[in-house]
Amino acid sequence: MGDLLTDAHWGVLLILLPLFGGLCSFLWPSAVKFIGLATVSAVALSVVGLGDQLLATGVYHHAVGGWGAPLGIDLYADGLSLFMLMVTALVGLGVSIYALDYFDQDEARRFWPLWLLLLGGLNALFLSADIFNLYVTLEIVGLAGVGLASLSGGGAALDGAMRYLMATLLGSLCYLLGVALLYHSAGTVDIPLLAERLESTPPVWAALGLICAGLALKTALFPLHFWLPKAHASASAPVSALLSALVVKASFYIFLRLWLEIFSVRTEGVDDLLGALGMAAIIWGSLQALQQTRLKLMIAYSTVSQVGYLFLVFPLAAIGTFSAWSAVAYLVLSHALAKSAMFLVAGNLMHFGGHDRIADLDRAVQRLPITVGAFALAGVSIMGLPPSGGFIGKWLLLNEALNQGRWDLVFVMMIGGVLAAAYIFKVLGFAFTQAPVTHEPKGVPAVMEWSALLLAVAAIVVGFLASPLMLILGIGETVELMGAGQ
Amino acid sequence: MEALDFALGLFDILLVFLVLSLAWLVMSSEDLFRAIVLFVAFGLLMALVWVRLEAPDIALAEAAIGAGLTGALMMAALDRLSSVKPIQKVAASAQRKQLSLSSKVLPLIALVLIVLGLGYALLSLPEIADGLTPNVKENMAQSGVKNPVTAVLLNFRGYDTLLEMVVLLLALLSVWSLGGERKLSPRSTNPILGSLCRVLVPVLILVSCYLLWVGADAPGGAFQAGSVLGAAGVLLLLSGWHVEQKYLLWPLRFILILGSGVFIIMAAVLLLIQGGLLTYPVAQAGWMILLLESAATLSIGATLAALFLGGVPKSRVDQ
Amino acid sequence: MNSPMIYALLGITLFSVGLYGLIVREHLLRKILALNIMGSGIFLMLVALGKRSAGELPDPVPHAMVITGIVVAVSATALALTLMLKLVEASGSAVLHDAPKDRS
Amino acid sequence: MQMLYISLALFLLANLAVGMWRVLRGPGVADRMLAAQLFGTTAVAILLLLAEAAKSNALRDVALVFALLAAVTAVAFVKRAWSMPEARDID
Repeated sequence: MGDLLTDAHWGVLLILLPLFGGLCSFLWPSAVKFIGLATVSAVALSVVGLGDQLLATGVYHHAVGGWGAPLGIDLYADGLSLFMLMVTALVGLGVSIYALDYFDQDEARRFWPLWLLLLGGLNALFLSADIFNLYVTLEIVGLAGVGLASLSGGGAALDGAMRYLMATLLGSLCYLLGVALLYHSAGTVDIPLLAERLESTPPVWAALGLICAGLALKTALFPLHFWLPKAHASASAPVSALLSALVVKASFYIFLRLWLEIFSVRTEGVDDLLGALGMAAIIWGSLQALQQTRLKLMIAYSTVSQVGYLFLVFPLAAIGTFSAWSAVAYLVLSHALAKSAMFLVAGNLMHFGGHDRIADLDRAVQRLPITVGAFALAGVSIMGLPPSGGFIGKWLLLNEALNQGRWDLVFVMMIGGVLAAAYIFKVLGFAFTQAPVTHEPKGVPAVMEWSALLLAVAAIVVGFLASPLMLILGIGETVELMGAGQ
Repeated sequence: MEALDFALGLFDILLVFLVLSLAWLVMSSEDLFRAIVLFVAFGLLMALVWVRLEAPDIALAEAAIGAGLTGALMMAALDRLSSVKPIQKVAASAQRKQLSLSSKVLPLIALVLIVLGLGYALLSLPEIADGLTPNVKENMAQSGVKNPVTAVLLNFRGYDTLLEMVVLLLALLSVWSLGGERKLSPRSTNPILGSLCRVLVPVLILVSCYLLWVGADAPGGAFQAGSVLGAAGVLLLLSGWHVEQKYLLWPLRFILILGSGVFIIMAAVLLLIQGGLLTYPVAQAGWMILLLESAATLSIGATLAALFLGGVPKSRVDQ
Repeated sequence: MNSPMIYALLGITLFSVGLYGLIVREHLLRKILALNIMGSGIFLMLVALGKRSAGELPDPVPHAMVITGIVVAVSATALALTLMLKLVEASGSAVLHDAPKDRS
Repeated sequence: MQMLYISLALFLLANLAVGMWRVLRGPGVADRMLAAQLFGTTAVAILLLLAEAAKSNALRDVALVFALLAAVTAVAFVKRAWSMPEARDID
């Protein structure tokens, strides 16, 4: 039995299961909730299985079709992939439980097939070792994201979805042109082989620029973030949670993966540029968040600023240390958990009051203590206060910046933390005060309150799990690559 | 021989000039209808380009999709656009005036810079590169088919194609989730359209089957066959094809997911038997690929036709 | 310069012309046309450069990539067109406006 | 013989350039549509000539698909032209 478990193809299952579940939920609309929840749970179990396997055997490697690179496509999982799969499964499970009560039957029939196929696309993305295959998975994630963003209907959602569609298609095309250049430079699209064969030539440079630009657009790095606030703020709550927590991180993961493995031919300057954009994103996003009067827009702008933190790693890791990279992985994890919790909270508040105006929260704390508690806990992680996951990530990053004497980064991170505290306490403040106009609130189903709280608690708890998480992150060759610059 | 090369060179240069000017005109012409007509012409010439680049498989796909279906899709969208709302003209043209010189000139400069930069990058690529040609050639005997492009699509990189089928399905799911049922239009009373349909649709279906079958040995295959099938569906929809409501629920959904479903099941079965995702046993590869392609053809055809309809189909009988 | 290289250069020019149209033109239908032209440009470059092989046959791998790419392009186009029509129905405009401020 | 086919194809391509001018000038929707149809027919002819020159069956298939799809686009165009005789959408 033990052998069976460690030999099973958990990686392949992680891709096929959600895709199959997606098809089934499309074919049997009356059973979508059951099919959906069963699939998401099975995916979560498979992630555990894969983790067990990786801890025992190191990396997972599968040559699709038995061909192997460069002719065929390889699936590959190391600590970083496993980490992302875990984040996806955790957030996915939380949001799925929330979605059970959030959507009515008609919306559920449209939500579940799209979400399950999105989950399949995300898993396939994290497991791929082939840059053209990554393009196809990016298209799955993008089109599913657009479909989900337009789910709630209405002018604002359609407008947001359209912006998102344009941005994601443009990003994919830039990425694809980069892939084409890399293929013709090295005669392969396999990441490890590319890493061996690529040299510092003009076409590789052009490819690097195009791929970085395309992925930065999809990740909404300042100043390419223009599409994000509307798309994320006007979608329905579970969708906003998925888009902010997972979809944005998927393109960031590719960025990180390619950066670590094949863009070693880069020169100075690019990483500093990314760092500068990250700093600008932190300040600009936080200031915008502070000015918003609508809760969901505020949370969306907060995503813009938190994405900025992720890019601070590039100038720091130019010198190359494991702790800088693990800091960024930690930030991805804790932001995904905290941000999804926040959007779910926003969904609860909208359900409760019929609006998301921050100034009219009207003593929500007394009527929805669990929901507001979830917001506060998620806020702790976003602000980066101990003992949350966000604290560990930011602390590691800050430490690294101090060690390298990058006072500009230290300064921006401090300011970012203060601004985050300002916008989060603004919301909490209004949650305690009575609004001038009171209204008849609607009750919020317990499942929706508790699933939001669960995600927020998870964002705190990961702060205590630093050593096991670092162990997972360290599986496989990426460790060597991460530490290679030392 | 020299004269021949010269004539071909002239042909290439004229073709490049035409394609480029068409692309520019599509972007710059003021009238949307004209832009779409020019875009269709652009697709036609792109198919000629594929022929010149010895890519008949792509030429087939482009002829069916780029020059055919995309044009029909755009035309239908323009049609609905003008029936939805004719007021927008004023607001948009007012806004156009605000576009200052700098907002047009700066992108133009950027465009020239991008072309120059990328052009420089292209010209510094090695003159001769084999890519994956030798690898494909070496493994053709084990692929189960004789057309190298089909071998890559369905065997060597079959996993990409599996995911591609999911992309196609996702586009349709997203279109359907936008809501709105679309009634199938009433049966056309136009006799010319009716008789055209009676002749063309069977021919299109026949050609689709032919492309599917020939795809194993010669240019053709599931995507091309599916696109031609989709075109047949579009023609039927245009002429007011009539389907009973009961076929629009379960049977339609079944055909739509058939391609990706068979692919996933095949992948899972092969994983159990062969221990690898989409690892075909060499002796059985031929018919397995044909099975996958047949299912994919049906799904692609149905999905493209459904995408053309642009909403959840609903028969008029119910009204 | 040989003919594949001319077509490859045409490819990147098409990409840039499409990008220009995408940025400058405002009507969504035009932006969708622009994305299609950009895609065609990339496909062209991908295939044209595959003709540099020493043997007689061009590299079939880019051909397969482009065929799947064409199918992705048509599905994305169909989705974009439907989304545009819905947006026009809801907002009355086929142009994405930068709304001055969100009404709160 | 090959030379003849290629020269003819070249001549037809030059014809297309003239057809493009018709699409641009209009003046009516019908002119444009007919010009576009001319595009399709000429492209089929060019393909057949190239097929003869290269002795390639695959190119004949391409020509066949071209011809069939041109008919489908024609129907889409005609539908449009009937419903909106003088439409001018300026963006």
